[in-house]
Amino acid sequence: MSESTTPVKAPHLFTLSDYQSGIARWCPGCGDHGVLAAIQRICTEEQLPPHKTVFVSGIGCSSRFPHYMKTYGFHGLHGRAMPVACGVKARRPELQVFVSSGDGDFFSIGAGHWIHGVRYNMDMTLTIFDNGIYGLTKAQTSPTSPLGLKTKTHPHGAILPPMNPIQATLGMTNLSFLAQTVDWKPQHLKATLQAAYKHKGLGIVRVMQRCTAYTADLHDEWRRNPEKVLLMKHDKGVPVDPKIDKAFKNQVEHDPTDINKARELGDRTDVLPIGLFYVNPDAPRYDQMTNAGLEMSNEDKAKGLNAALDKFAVR
Amino acid sequence: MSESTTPVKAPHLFTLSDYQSGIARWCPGCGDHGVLAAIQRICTEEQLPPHKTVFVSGIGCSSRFPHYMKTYGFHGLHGRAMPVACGVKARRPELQVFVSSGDGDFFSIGAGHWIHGVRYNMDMTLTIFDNGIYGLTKAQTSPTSPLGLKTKTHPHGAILPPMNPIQATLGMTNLSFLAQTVDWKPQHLKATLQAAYKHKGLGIVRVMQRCTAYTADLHDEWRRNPEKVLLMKHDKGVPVDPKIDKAFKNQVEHDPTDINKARELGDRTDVLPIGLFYVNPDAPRYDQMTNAGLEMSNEDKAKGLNAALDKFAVR
Amino acid sequence: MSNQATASVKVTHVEEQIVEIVSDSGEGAQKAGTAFAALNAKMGNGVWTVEIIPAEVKPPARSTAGASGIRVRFGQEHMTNMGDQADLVMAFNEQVLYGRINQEAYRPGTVILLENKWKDSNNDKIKAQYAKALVDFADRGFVVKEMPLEEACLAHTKNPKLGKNMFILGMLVWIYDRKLETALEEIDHLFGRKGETVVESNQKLCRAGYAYAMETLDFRFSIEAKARAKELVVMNGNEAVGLGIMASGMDLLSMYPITPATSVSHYLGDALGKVGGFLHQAEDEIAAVGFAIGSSYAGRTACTVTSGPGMALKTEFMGLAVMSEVPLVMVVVQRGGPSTGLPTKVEQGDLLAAIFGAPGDAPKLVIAPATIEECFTFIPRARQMAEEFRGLVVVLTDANLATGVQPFPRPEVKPEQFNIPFEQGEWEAGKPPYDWDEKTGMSPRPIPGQVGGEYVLTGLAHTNFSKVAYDPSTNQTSSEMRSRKFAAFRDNLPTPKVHGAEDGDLLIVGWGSTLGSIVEAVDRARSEGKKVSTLHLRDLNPLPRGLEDIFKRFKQVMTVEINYSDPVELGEDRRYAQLAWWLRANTLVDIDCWSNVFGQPIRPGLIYDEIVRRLSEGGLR
Amino acid sequence: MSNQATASVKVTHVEEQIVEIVSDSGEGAQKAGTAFAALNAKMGNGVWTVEIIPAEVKPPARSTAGASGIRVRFGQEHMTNMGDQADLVMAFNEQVLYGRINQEAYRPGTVILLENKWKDSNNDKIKAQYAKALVDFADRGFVVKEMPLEEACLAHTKNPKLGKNMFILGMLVWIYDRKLETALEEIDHLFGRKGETVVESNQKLCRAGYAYAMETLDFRFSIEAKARAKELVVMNGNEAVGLGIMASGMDLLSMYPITPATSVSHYLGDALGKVGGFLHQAEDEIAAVGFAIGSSYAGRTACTVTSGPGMALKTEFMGLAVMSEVPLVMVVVQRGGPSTGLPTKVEQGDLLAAIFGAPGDAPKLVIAPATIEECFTFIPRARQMAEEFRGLVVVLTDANLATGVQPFPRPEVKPEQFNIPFEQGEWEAGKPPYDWDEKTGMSPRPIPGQVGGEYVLTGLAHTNFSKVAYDPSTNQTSSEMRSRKFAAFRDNLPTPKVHGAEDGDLLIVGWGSTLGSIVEAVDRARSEGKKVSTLHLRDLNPLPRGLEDIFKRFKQVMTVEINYSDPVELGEDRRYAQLAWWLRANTLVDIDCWSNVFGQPIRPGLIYDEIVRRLSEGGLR
Ligand SMILES: Cc1ncc(C[n+]2csc(CCOP(=O)(O)OP(=O)(O)O)c2C)c(N)n1
Ligand SMILES: Cc1ncc(C[n+]2csc(CCOP(=O)(O)OP(=O)(O)O)c2C)c(N)n1
Ligand code: SF4
Ligand code: SF4
Ligand SMILES: [Mg+2]
Ligand SMILES: [Mg+2]
Repeated sequence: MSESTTPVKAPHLFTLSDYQSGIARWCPGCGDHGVLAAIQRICTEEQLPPHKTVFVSGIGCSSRFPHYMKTYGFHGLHGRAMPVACGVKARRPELQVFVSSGDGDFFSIGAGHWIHGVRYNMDMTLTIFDNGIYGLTKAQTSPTSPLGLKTKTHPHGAILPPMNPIQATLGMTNLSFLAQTVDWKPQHLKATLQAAYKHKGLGIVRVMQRCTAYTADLHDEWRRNPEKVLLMKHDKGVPVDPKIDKAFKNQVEHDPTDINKARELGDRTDVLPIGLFYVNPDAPRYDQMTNAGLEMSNEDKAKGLNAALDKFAVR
Repeated sequence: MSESTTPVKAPHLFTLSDYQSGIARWCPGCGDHGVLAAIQRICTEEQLPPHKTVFVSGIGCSSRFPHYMKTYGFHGLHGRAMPVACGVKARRPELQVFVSSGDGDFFSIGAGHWIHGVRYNMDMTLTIFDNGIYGLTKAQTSPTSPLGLKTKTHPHGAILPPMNPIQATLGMTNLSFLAQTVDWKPQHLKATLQAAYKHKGLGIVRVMQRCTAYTADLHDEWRRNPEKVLLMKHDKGVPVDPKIDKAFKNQVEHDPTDINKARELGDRTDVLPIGLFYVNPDAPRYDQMTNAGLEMSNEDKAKGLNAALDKFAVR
Repeated sequence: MSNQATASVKVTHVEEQIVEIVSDSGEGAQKAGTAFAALNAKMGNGVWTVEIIPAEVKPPARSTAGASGIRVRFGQEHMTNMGDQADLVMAFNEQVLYGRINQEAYRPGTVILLENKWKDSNNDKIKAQYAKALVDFADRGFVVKEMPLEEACLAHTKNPKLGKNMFILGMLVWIYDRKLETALEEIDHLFGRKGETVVESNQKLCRAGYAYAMETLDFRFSIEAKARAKELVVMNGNEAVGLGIMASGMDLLSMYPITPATSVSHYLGDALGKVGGFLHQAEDEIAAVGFAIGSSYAGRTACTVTSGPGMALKTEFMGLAVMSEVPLVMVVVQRGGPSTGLPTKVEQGDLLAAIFGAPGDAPKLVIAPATIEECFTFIPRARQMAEEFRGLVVVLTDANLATGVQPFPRPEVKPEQFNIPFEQGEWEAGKPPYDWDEKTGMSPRPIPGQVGGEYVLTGLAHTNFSKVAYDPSTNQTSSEMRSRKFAAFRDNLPTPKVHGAEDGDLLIVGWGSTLGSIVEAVDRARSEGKKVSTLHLRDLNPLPRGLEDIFKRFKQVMTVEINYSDPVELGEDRRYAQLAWWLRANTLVDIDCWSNVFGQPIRPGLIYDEIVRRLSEGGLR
Repeated sequence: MSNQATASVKVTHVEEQIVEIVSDSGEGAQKAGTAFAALNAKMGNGVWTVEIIPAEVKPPARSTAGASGIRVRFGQEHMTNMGDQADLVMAFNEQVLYGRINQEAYRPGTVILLENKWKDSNNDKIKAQYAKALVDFADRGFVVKEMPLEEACLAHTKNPKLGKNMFILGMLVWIYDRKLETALEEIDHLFGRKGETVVESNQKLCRAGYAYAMETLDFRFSIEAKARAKELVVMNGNEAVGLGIMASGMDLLSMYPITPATSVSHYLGDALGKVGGFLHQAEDEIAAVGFAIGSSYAGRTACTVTSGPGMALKTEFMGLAVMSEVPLVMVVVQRGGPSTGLPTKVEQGDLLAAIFGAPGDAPKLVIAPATIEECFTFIPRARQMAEEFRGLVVVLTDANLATGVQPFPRPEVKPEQFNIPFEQGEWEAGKPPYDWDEKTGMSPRPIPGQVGGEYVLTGLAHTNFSKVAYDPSTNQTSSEMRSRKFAAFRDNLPTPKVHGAEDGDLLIVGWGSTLGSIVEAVDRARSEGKKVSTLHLRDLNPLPRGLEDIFKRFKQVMTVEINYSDPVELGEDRRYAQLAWWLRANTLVDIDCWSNVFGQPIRPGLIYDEIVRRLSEGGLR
């Protein structure tokens, strides 16, 4: 056949710069820079076509993320990244969708979409930038602000126990992938985000992120004392580069398909567990339901509409 | 002292009719009637002064609840019972607050306030009427509609796995009391609601409630086969009348302070566990924080304001 | 066809009739009425049907607030509204009639065929109620005929409670000399899905009712029917909106249930799949509109359907759609407000909230269908507007249109209408994502998947490259571009035609579902020589050009609306009805209004009375 | 006081000055400016301060969009706005000046004292930028004086980056011949909390700056100060709102953070406790307003503070507050819109959304303070209105008032103002919870805890007993009652006074933060004999009576607003500014508008220019 004679066009190779858009306007030292670098590297490795990739976010420092990607982007409303992202994916299954959201954006005003987004389990990658503070609006209490943290709305210290979003997510129905990592371990950060990307379903990654402007020392304990970070390891988990494995003094073997174990780990406050808490590749995916009928021809649609009208016809 | 000579006025005894307001306009056979009867009995037993009792709700059949109580009531907006109730309690600690909400009202549109309401843990009693359907709007899918349930919005059957609100709640930070019961076991229903009322903190009760109009046979399995209902029993749990204890063929001893056990029970779908899943009387209560300053005198307030103005004074 | 009437039967020729069937909820009145309406439409008569729905799912039996049923207005001509007082009522108990009496549904002379089993009730209270009502009805001038309806059914069914609706249908078929065969076909259509036994037993009851009426009644009516030129479809406004969505090519409806909008999704829950679409029931209204906007952004323009309280929740996203120029169709089926208000009742109270609802300058196109047919046709139009003008189109219908049933010519269907203007070719290099035409503000949009079109949509003030604006002038320019689209849209907006003379003493201006009633009232007044005309607006924002000129040709201009306005006595303090405000601001003409919030469609008779009052001595301001 | 100037110093007498300190963010410019402003206020001068805030937390250094700093306008008279172009600028780099130049902050002749370390930068790009800017500044007519500011600081501190702001302050003290002692006291006030060492090192730098200026500068200004009659307080509008809440007796602020409203809660997070109140940061705006309404219902009238996007989310609850007549004060600090818009910039774009935002007829009282002092006084007033008229009061301020700083007479504090009208006695037997006065629509409300007052508040249409309405007329009646409160409110609303003559060629109508600029421009034009006056509206819904009469006495009426309107060229298609729409609808007077959405306070000079244009030949329409 004539098609076979057409020379196969070499696939276009996307380079890092194909994903980079301008200079990120986050504060110097902000953890968001590291996540951006990791995601841009993942895009390059995975050769994601920029025109088929969409970054969706809410409002916050971290939600500026799409502006620094040279892909399609949707920098929407505070707390509403999930519904928009789900809508993008609903009828365009071929688009790769990433969501960026902050702890305020996601756990506070966006909390209703959190629990429902988990249940929808649409195939996309969700990064939650948790700096324990409202960054963009200049330091108000967030749901994950530790008890006693002095913020602008609680100058005498936050008064409610901080939310444990890992445990909350582990309780939600139809969870399919939940991991945690930190912005200051670039290898683990990238490996975790990449595993979430590769997961078919909603890959959720909570990144403990430094806000140098307002919560600079929030993560000091974990950063200074390697014992305080607990690396969760498993064949089915986030792959850890053997070269840096030793840097993690405190490790645990954790089968991420074991929800009870995951919940026990999720309750731990003595250490910060990082890696994959839970995965369920078989969780039903709503995107496979919402794309129903995409292949229907206009002729069949016309037939369908006529049949529908028949039911109302005065014969 | 002269006070001692004043005859002690016998406390006014409130009777059932002091809490009854008109005929409830729910469908005949609707499970809501039973909950109403239980709560009116509790009010009588506990001698709650009607003028110091406030029933707050959202919108839905079950949210009509306040209209049938001869107390103060607030029948507000769909999904927003929790914020309003918290506001009522915030500066009026002496008021007894009850919240009524449906599965759509609470788990769908109200989901954000669910997770935050649990965290606030204000001292009130929350009843969630779960009939697995949107009743008032005439049979659309709710988050707890079972897979395949034919509803008006999903005439071919609900397509997402039903939410497990018990497990979700067990994951939420600062949970202090979570129980489950059914509308067709009046003794257990009342005992559970009464335990929630007595609990100091947010007493959450999910009532599996029959909607005779739209999901009449949803609970048939549990109602017909006593083996399918698992009674959770414990000293610290919901007290079960020994007279009806035997009616529950399937029982388990469950210490409600054991969160891990609670979560294992919460995952069970082979049976319907009823009773107290979890209790933590020590969870911090936001109402004890929001009532700060109530006792301050006007003079002290004036002093406080003057001191505040001093800071801006051009001396 | 059994047309033989007994000798003593008096046959009256009428041009139209208003029939009601009223019952407790769950007695099947609506089914019977729907079948009767369809039957009339098939015979070539004009029909308007409207459901009588109580506020609760199952209100207490025999209660004023529990009236459930249907009104069918039918006649020789095209019917455009529910009319005034009923001519004939079939009632299953006397108490529900009070619900209708409160709404002034009957007049002296209205004939009521009333179930009489209550007179022998074991319950003394019921017995007394019934007796008292009979006296009262007589006082009110109603012509009551007591009939043992359930008893009569008992011969034909074990459960007359359930079957009597078809018995009633049969009676109506005889009374109005309709084709029994066609009625039986309708029953087949209605119950077909439930199997043959059900169909047959219902047909049997219908035949029995027909025979019973023939035996017992001494009156009958004849109504002419015009041969119908075109093939018709008959449906309510929400079904029409649903079919309009299907016909528009939009393949996603993202919604959250709310009365009276929900039935659009009830219909589409099944039907949308037939044209390859998907219905998303979101967790709340905010998520519903966000989901729709996401899909629109990704090139599949979507629709969301809601009512007032839902629109309130969508306000923030409405602003985003305008700011970021994402096409979106939002249908608002208006109900009584403010707040939860009157969820099942009609109001036209959301006009100004739709126009001004979002903070900042957020110009959106607002249109309002006035007939059931327009409920259908305005949706494809709205989609096209949303895409061409790259923004939000709000379509305002109301509970009156939502539940009103009317036949209209069957729309043509062409495969091309399902084309999705879904460009996936390369985006021109260097062309900005907002390549605003300076004059019209219009611009094509890049769609994810287009190479070279990559941009980041944002709700922040932005340049034509969608970059966050840091300098003062960008916001001014981009605001101007969004506003310019309005003037451009107006360019193609014809000035609406006045119904009646081009000048006169009084011009009534209406919008939305009141069209039929207003025209009927105006025509009646005009036939009596009154110099009244009417103008109906479908485009509310922007308004069409040329209105001021029209208004100036009339001595008085007055809107008729179903929303709140203060009584005239308040003088300077008076708050106007919503369209009146908007027209005053736009034209500076002293436009009066006549409106109410009874939650009822405004009847033609009341409008007529108001016209007479306005045009009488002293009525002129 | 060291008043000795060197022989060569030229001292100019001025009536007022506009000084800016501009830097990268984090260089302390705002601290220096605040201290300088306070110092002026103390000396009896009029002062207006406004912060220059970049959009990001830490924008890139030396960038146009990164300009951070402060403007201080001060002079002999009371200062009401930020004025036009600056007289003197202290700048830490030349690039940030471009951010200000884009906003037309400078004029030919503006003196710029510029840090000159950049000219020897190791970075060639910086060096070149600096050189190029110097040439450009000269072209623009700025008078640039390069100075080695950081170097000069080095002698007095190890970290001049952090200390130079106080050095600058010292220089300003010398330049304007202010009291050095008072400046040092201010530093004590500013840094006192941080300990003596910090205070002393800052005072040292201030002294050094003073000495340095004396040594190096050859110009100086003198400004008279009037003795002040009353004790003053000086603060920005958001602090004034915060203090207003404290003073109002409302003891709950329920909010969700949003720029530019958040700083109200920053202030109250600490301060509200001092008057026994509590600040609730909710999970979102909907919960924030719901919480406030719950508290209000329970007798503790609460306040919520937000900005446009937050108001959008609160729309549904706003409708409930109106419908159920719950007192509620909602402060909206307006920012640039629509959507996320310009979060840190000023706009008056939420007026119509506030008036019409909620579906159905939801009349709410809308007021707008025009000065910092009114930001304070309007809150107790709003509370009183909310309780008396039992409903929602929206207070519209904006980003200009929020960050503008101005002294005003210290308010008096009385213990009685904290009385909570919190009735816990028995409710009169049989009295309905909505005991509407037929004429005024007003009614007292039962509060949980009152024996006999038990009722169930509902957002459904309801009777005076708060029972769900099933009959048509209840909704009409209750809507009427809610509307009547408006007319009753108007009874006590004085017609506002015209500033200037009572008639003339042009009347400018304004609202909110533009008062100072408008009055200044009008006074200037009037002093030149122009027949222009101005009317400032504080009550926006309802409007006061008598406006039409006022408007008719002027040949032209025009609003000046900071929101979007189409240019005049659009003719018939033109969309008006928000107050203009509203006044047109209310008065039918052909009211023009002049507005923009540059995100900047409108400067008096531009208004003056527009007055001149309007009154020149051809300018009259
Ligand atoms: C409806 C609405 N409410 C509030 C805001 C103001 N706002 C912007 S970002 C933000 C919180 C940011 O915190 P987080 O989500 O943790 O993101 P971060 O800046 O820390 O990355 C808030 C409250 C808004 N833009 N819109
Ligand atoms: C903002 C808003 N959205 C939607 C509705 C319509 N609505 C009323 S009740 C309801 C759901 C009721 O279901 P549920 O909460 O389960 O209560 P039930 O009637 O089953 O007791 C909905 C969607 C509304 N009143 N307000
Ligand atoms: S404020 Fe914090 S989160 Fe935001 S950019 Fe700066 S460091 Fe990052
Ligand atoms: S519809 Fe269902 S939930 Fe509602 S009143 Fe009837 S039975 Fe109860
Ligand atoms: Mg954060
Ligand atoms: Mg339900």
